[in-house]
Amino acid sequence: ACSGPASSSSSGGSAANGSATSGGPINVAVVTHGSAGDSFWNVVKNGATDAGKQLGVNVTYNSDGDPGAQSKLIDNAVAQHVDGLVVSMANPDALKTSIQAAVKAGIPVITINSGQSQSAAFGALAHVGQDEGIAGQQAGAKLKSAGKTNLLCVIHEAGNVGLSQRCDGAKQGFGKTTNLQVDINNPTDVEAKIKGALQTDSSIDAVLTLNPQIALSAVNAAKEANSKATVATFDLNSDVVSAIKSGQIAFAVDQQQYEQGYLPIVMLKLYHDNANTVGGGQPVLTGPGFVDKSNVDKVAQYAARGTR
Amino acid sequence: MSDFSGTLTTDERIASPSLLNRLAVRPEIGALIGALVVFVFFTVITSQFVTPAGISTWLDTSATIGIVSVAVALLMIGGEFDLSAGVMTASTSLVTAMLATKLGVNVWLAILVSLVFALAVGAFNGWLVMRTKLPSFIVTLGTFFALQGINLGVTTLVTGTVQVSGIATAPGYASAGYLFASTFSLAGTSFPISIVWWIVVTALAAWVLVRTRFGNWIFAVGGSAASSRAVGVPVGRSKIVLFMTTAGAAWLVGTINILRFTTVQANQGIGLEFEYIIAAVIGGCLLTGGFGSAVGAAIGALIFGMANQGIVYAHWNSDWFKLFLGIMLLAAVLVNNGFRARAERVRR
Amino acid sequence: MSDFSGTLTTDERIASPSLLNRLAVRPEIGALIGALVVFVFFTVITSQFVTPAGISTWLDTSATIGIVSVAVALLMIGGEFDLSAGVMTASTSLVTAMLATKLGVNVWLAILVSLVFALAVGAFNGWLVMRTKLPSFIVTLGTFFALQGINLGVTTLVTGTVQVSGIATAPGYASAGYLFASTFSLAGTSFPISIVWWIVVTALAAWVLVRTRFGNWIFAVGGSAASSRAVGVPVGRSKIVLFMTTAGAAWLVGTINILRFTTVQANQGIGLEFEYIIAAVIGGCLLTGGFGSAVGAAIGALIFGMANQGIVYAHWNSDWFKLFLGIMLLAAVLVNNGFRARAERVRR
Amino acid sequence: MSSLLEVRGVGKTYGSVIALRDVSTVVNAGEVTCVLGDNGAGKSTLIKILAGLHQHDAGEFLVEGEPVQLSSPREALDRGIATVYQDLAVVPLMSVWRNFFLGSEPTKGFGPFRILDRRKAKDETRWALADMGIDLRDAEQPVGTLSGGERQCVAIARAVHFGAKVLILDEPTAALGVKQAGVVLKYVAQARDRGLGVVLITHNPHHAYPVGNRFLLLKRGRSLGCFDKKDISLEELTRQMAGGAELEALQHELRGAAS
Amino acid sequence: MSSLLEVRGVGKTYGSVIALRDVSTVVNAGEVTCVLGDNGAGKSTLIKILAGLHQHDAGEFLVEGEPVQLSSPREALDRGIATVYQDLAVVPLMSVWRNFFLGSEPTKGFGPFRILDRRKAKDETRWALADMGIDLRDAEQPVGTLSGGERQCVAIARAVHFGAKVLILDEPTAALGVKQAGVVLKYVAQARDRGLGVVLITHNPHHAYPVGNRFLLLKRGRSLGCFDKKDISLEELTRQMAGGAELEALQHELRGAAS
Ligand SMILES: Nc1ncnc2c1ncn2[C@@H]1O[C@H](COP(=O)(O)OP(=O)(O)OP(=O)(O)O)[C@@H](O)[C@H]1O
Ligand SMILES: Nc1ncnc2c1ncn2[C@@H]1O[C@H](COP(=O)(O)OP(=O)(O)OP(=O)(O)O)[C@@H](O)[C@H]1O
Ligand SMILES: [Mg+2]
Ligand SMILES: [Mg+2]
Repeated sequence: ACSGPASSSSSGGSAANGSATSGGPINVAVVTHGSAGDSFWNVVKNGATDAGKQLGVNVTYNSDGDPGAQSKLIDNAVAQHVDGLVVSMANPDALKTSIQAAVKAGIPVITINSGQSQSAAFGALAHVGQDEGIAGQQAGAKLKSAGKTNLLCVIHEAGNVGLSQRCDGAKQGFGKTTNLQVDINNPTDVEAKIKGALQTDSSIDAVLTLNPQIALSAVNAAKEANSKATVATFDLNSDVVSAIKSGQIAFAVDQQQYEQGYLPIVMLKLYHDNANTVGGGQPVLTGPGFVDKSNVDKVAQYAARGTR
Repeated sequence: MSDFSGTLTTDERIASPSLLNRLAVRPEIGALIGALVVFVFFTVITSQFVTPAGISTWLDTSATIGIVSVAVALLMIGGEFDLSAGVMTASTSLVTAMLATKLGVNVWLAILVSLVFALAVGAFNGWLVMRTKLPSFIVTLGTFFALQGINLGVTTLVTGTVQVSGIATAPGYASAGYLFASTFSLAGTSFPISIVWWIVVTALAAWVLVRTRFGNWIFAVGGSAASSRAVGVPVGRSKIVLFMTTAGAAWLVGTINILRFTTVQANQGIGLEFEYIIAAVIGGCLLTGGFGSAVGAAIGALIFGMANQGIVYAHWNSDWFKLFLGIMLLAAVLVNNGFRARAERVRR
Repeated sequence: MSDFSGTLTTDERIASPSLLNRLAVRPEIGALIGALVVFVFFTVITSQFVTPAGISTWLDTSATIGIVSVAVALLMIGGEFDLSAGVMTASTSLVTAMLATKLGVNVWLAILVSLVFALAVGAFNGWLVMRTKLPSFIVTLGTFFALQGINLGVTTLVTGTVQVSGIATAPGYASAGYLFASTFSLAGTSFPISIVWWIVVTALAAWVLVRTRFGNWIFAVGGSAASSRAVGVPVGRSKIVLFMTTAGAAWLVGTINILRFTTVQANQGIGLEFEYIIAAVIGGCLLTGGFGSAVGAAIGALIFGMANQGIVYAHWNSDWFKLFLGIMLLAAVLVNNGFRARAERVRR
Repeated sequence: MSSLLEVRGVGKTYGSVIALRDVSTVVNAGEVTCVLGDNGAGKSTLIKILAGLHQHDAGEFLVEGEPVQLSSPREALDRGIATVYQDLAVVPLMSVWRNFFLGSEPTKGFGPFRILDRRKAKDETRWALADMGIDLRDAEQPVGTLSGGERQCVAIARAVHFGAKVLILDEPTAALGVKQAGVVLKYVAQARDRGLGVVLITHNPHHAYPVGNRFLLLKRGRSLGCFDKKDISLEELTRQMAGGAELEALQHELRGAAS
Repeated sequence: MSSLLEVRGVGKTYGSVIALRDVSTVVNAGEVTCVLGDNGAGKSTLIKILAGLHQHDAGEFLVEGEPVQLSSPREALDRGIATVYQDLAVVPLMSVWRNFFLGSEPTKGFGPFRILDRRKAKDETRWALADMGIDLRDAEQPVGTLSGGERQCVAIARAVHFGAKVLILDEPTAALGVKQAGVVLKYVAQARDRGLGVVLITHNPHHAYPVGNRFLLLKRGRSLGCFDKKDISLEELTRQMAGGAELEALQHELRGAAS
């Protein structure tokens, strides 16, 4: 019902009068499909909580990789009558009922990361993010343009939708791609498996990892397998930053997911205080972003504090 | 024994047990008190916990854990263990979803086929345990891994992705959804039907356990398989039926999930096996078999659901969630154990 | 007994056991044959498996599993169980890394502190198990969750991220790295030093188990705690030491990991506990305690490592990995069980 | 009429251990066959074969004249052979009445709604035990809280209660005091007089002789012979079992030393 | 000189069950104190107190004149009290020699390199058992593969071997045949003659009388008295335990029926 994009310009300046309702700070619940301890989602969380601190918004972050459990967390937020809801939709079908219930209860919803195509249909105010598939596609295309012909895409958590979307995207953007499952819980296993894969197929000349820690293992593995494969990765940490500086890692895909956490809080705050909306019905894209030798120095310090 | 004098009800060797002691004899009493404590705690520190909408969320969470944990409790009383129950919830969802969306099979038929699949795996677990006399921990750990591999392998093979969705448009979805995934209204709030299933399963299990001959056999095969076999209890058959019951309960939850959320992910369900076991243990089941209660396991699941959602209501940082869970588990088991020790002293 | 006639070596009631039967008495024989089968299989179907580089990768994988699984085997022979060992490898890495990178502590000191931490948790596990007489499955399940929560909570609290990296520049890294994370060359290929640690730990454990008084106590407390207590074996102390040993082995792996990979993720280690238990069981340990072998557990880890890497070398779709794992576990345990049954018949 | 049970030259090996070799005996209705022998003589092995818990590898086993190979205790029970085992008599965590009726639970109601008749079960348990002189504090009490002797009595009372045609008792008196043992022997005699065939395993000839009709002597897995009561005296039985002179010497020795 | 062990009015309750009440007796060096009683009389409870496995709640327990409250079997062993329990004698999965030396393993070498002296342990085990007339097939054989009686013998041989000052035996003869029982009693007598104090639990007066110096009679947790050998005859002992006339009637009944 209240999903229509309001006719408003996104003037980021002073909130004039608006319908500044009740006095106290507003409560926003962020519910994502990241698994506990996932490095990508931790940056999203940091973005949301930082925004909350700066804007005086109470942000609570919860996540569950199981779509059913995630929808129950949304129900929970609805039962709490939060003033705003931020949801990542890796499994839009599973969340449909819960999100629609939230919308029906008058809670403004903003979707982030994935689920861009269903966002408006479910009644969300806006969508912030970049589809995992598109991110993968761009990474693949970038490797292809570097003249690579055979890609190994390393999935570190079996059955994770986001990760598999990234590799699927990479395949679309790149061409000949093999997926390799490794277990992020066991670093030795990660390195040994990548090494084994490189040893068996010496034509592999590019490795795409989806987590900074895996990227470093891939670098070591390539070295020990005497493979010339180029390593690229999703996301950053301080070790990846130095590896980019030294040229061991070609680039890191940076979805700027900090914004996927930060912007929705800003948008909900504006909507709450001033009935502003952003994007005019179009998704707000946080990517593409690539960190390579050219810009690595700039982002290095931010990666270390968990915001890139 | 020998020349006991006195009537049937008095024996000078028994000091009179107090009322408290008499209450403490039931296996579920520890869980009940634990549930009360958790309930009161979250009621006091949060404002939404006892609103109808709040109650609905934690009953919802409890229900899907509870349905399987009650079956797991029967299995544990029967002296066995099932680590594959969690993954089984995903496997059955996947079978149903793939049949309905990829082959266009009627949802009812798909549900039926996935039930047959679940029962077959359960029977295989039981058969292997009985046949090889290996501990069920090991055998079902094997099934746990095998099912995980099958879930992921088959899903990517068939769909090219790691999830199956789109069952909502399959024939028969409406009627099946009504039975397994609808909601009912109470006090102006909608409650999922899974809560009803949970209550039905618990009542049925409690009845079977305490009132029927098969229930007697469950206690017996768990307490001492050799003694039971010696008096003619069909030990193998009973245990296989228990494994099948557990798989069947996992199927029920899988069916509820797929019909309600209309999509399923290949890595779902991993780790739930521990939650079922925890609920059963909190509910008073002995890990070594022969002792426990179905109602206790249901209460264990209730504690689990309340804590799970209560932490969210209390706005605690979710990073620490597992720590709370661990402490809660230890605390619940310790309280429970205290009660059991007391109960065992009184019992005689 | 009674009036046995004949010499000490002959008894007319014993049919003469065959050579095969005589060999089959050792608990690790099943694992050894399994290892041979897996080895030959992958040697035949892949080309890289027996190259020095190939051997190095699967020994590498085996080593980090093997170090802990050997300790877990001692614990299992002692009749207990540790589900927290996997997560403990991450906890110790995190403690070391945070101390060295955030507080600037010398790496050697950081390693020492994390050892103390590990031993304390191990002692707590053991103490709680002995104190409450609860099954160690439940107690260590509690620790398993609690450590997960602490790992994640503390890491995000201290670093704002879910990884700790940068230990490579901390003082003392070079010398500590030399001991725990260097490589050595053999046949022109570099092998990680963890393989040496694995062999040392296995040899030490095997020696303690078979040759020392404490080893005798391990068998005894696992075989029958009550009988052992009755003859004066310090049951509680022995079991606590075993829990501490397991935690200590996890610490060793955690230290090797953090020094080698220089970065650690907060949710690392989850699920490894099963791999340790699997390796120990494949190696001939009884889940119920009182029987098993340290060398067997090391061979179990070897099978694990070979299968893990063999699948990669064989170009099998890694989606199905868990299925292979499940089938391999069941097959290994079945073979093993067959041998044990045979061994038990011969043994008398 | 053929015997209730008959074994002809049965043998059994466990792996490489020959536990039983070429043993023959019969069990008739209304008679007690006693199996006597030292530790490890194979007594338990023999009755486990009779009870369907193990299968014999050699010889013949006839039930009412028909050669059988019992594959499970259930099958033995269905053929009317009830057994009280030396080591696996009861389920400790279960209540006395549940143990008593285990495997033969009384039910009421129909079809899928058949439920245990708890009242009946408890009452019958109580009376059956009272009949044996055991006065229960509470039929809901777990068997595990009874003393070893008390447990044995529950198991025996159960076997007697569900009497069947053949009653097999593996050392029922070993853990019992004089008086309790007397009670058990009285029950054995009662069962016999009701026309049951009884197999009584013991190594106490003083317990066996008063009630037995036939005595099978085992030694190290072999039969020393199967004697009718009229062919053997208590003294001879004791001698045969103990190695005669040896024992007397021992007794003298002990007496001498103790006084 | 004070007695090796003395209990004065000890009592013990398990929860609401009074298992033992007001029991007194002494154990002197070179004497055998027999504890007799029916099932559930509290015999095992009494010796579990003496052995440090349970603590008494009432009365006094003196070891060599000094009042103690033993907190563990280790403490009892350290004070020279060795016990063979009725139900928890051995670890079935362990080999005979490992069981035999469990808790008192012989070692060689120094400091951290102390290792088990396996050769010595195996040899000693073999000779100690041979001394008792048990000829082992193999000292490496797991105890679990021995018959019940054989296991009991291993446990007894162990206790005798590590003799200490007081030897407590809980129904050592219950599971044994006539001859084996004789062997055990001979060992009891030997231990006594070597100056040990022995506590022998049994419900067979025929086993107790030849070796005993003192007889403590228990019934339902209470003491019926503690008699010196000179104050009581075998017949009187049997009567006291069994309820006298009752038993004789029973025996007649059985005889009459059996013939
Ligand atoms: N399951 C088994 N596996 C291997 N050997 C066995 C097994 N059961 C019994 N034996 C062996 O077979 C022989 C006969 O044992 P059995 O238990 O029949 O003797 P028994 O006459 O009942 O002795 P007891 O009077 O001590 O109970 C013994 O030497 C015993 O060690
Ligand atoms: N751990 C326990 N908890 C509760 N009651 C017990 C426990 N142990 C023994 N009892 C009870 O105490 C009483 C005395 O038991 P005890 O084992 O001492 O008898 P006993 O004389 O050794 O009998 P038996 O000849 O059958 O071995 C019995 O009624 C028994 O049921
Ligand atoms: Mg026997
Ligand atoms: Mg006793």
